Amino acid sequence: MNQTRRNVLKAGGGASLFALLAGTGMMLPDAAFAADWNQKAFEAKNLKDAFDALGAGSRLNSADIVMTAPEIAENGAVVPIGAVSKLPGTESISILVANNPTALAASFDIPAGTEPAVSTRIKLAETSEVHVLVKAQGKYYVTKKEIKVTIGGCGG
Amino acid sequence: MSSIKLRAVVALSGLALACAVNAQQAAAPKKAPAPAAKKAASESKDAVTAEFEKFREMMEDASPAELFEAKGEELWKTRRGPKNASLEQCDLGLGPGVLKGAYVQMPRYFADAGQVMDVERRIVHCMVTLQGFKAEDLARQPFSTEAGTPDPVSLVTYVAGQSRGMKIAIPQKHAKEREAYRLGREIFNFRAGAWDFSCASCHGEDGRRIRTQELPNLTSRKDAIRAFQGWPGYRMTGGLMHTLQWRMNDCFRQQRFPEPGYASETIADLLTYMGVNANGYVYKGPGIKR
Amino acid sequence: MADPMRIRAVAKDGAVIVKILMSHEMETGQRKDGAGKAIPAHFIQQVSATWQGKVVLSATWGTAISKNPFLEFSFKGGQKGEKIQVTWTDNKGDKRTDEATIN
Amino acid sequence: MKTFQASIFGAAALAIAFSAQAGDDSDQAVSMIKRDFHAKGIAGMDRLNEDGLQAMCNRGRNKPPKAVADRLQQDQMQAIKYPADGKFLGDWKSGEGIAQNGRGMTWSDSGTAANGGSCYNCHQIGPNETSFGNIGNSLHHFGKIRGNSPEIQKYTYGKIYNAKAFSLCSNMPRFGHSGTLTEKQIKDLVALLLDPDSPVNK
Repeated sequence: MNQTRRNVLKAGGGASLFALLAGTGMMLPDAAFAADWNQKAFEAKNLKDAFDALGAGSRLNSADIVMTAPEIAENGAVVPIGAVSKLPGTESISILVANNPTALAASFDIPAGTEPAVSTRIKLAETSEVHVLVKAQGKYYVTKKEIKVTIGGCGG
Repeated sequence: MSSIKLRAVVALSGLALACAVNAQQAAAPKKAPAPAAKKAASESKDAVTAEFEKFREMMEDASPAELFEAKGEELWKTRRGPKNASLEQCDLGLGPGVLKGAYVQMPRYFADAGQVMDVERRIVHCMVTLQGFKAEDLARQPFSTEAGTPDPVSLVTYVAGQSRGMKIAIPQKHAKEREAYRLGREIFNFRAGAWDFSCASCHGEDGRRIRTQELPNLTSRKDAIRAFQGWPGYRMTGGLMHTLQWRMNDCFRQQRFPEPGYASETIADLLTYMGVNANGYVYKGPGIKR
Repeated sequence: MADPMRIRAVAKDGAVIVKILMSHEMETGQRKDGAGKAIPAHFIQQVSATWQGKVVLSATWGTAISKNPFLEFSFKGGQKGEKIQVTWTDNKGDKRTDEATIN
Repeated sequence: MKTFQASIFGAAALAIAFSAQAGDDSDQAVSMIKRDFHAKGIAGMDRLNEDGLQAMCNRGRNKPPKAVADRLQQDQMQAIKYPADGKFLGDWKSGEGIAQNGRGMTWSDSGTAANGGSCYNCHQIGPNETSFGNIGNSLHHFGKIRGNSPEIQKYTYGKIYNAKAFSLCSNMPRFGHSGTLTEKQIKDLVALLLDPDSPVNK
């Protein structure tokens, strides 16, 4: 990583670089680019409520969404999930976990020019179906996969 | 509970003689026939393990350990401690400030300390001598917890990252280094405690697992690298960065032993034994652990 | 202040692959401490990446993203030497912005 | 260990090296351990004092001379405390819980909760637990294969109580002898392995 830049950050703090960039017009202010945090969706305790809160009350199963995830996760605390949409006009990709205390893990807005593909790492409280929801051309599509979570060795 | 009775129920007469006789007998190893049942149980280096490894590799491509390497680099270069000094004059065996390849050549003997030191023991030594920190303070909470990552952990991770892709070449030139290897082997095989465990109880045979956790046979040339590879490691459980000092400590905990001293000679010797067995393998840098 | 992110941005075949590691607890709010007291939730809620003043990804996250989060995506058009900025904001209002040069 | 060394150095060279050095190194290592370790929680320094059996297995690299081994093994056998009521079969359901539980006897355990047997750490046992170790042999169908005659019950109880009475330098802890498991807990484990109703024998 660039050392000079890090020194700038150390001296000024993260927010000041942000302010600097925003001031020079290189960046738009917060509200203009950060998607709103959908409280209702993120606090939904189950899959159905989460889908509803996302406006995806009705959705179609789609083979054009590819989820890359382990069949069995080595550790539920860090489960790699990749999601790729081949649906034309993909606007957003969301990841939901049926058996987590709150179902919605993440939503990604995909602007034009960005590949409809994201990877991240999520927590699974237990063995669960994981769903990838895609909004494309105003419609919702979904695919799902069960991921098993194993017990750790040695009792911790 | 604190005084669990482990007293021998055995008659001890004749033991001394038996031990003397035994020292020679032990020297002529006979291969015990492998029990059929054990063979059956070890048949599966299975799909589960293959799956784990596939996704582990994916994660190593962008490992959270990198965050700690960056932190360690900053700590290394910053003036800190009562003496307001950086660690840039710390000699890890290849000269003051030389980091490239230092990690894969430790533990080694340091004449200035008169001791064999593993990387963490040496970094603690430098923090004490160069920066003026107190060893007792550093030993008080030496392992990562949710409350934070101790500085030596990030420093070890940084130093380890500077040997990424290099061959392990732990020296055995100095008599003290050879002694450390021999004593380390004894420590590895020392059975005691409530459950009669030694390191070798779990790490002395091929193809063993605890639950689904594979156990490297650290006495074999083939597996020896696994004591070294992936450490220091980002442990997915709890999301904490851990060094080999922690790994040794927690193994002894599970061995049902009392606690080994942090950065002690016992641990340095144990790491010498395991490290030298892994000489010649290529070290891939800080890793990810379950 | 939160520790810096690690951002790798590599131009390849007309697209830029971006890999980001962030230093954050991502505390769920579901856990209890040793004394049985609930540990309050503390997690990143919003992430956005910009290139040439254009948003190339924006995300909202819940508590199920792993500790020390990882994010990978790719966008078209970026060139070697150009910069991208990444910003996260968490539920306590903490914020961090880092910048990386496309390789 | 031995296989490895033998393949590298050859047994003869090893014999000389070992007889000359092993004793001294061993003593030096043990003193160092006793100097460098400290008591923590319920794990006291007394745990580093080898008992006779541990000393024999340590010095003999787990293969002590037969004559001594036989006598030590006999002593271990005689020290097994069998249940006074003569009953060996407890509750297999409780036994499953004990087999699953890997806690107990470490410095991070309080010592107030019942210890577990850690059985699944090393053994395959019930058919519903796929996360099992293989340091020990599979115990699936243990009773189905052996039946549950009084002799088998007594053998099973004794083996859990003190595995070293059957194989001197076995890797298996002496669960009764070390005070890890109570008589009732061992009976429950015997039931897990031998009760015809236990899933182990289905």
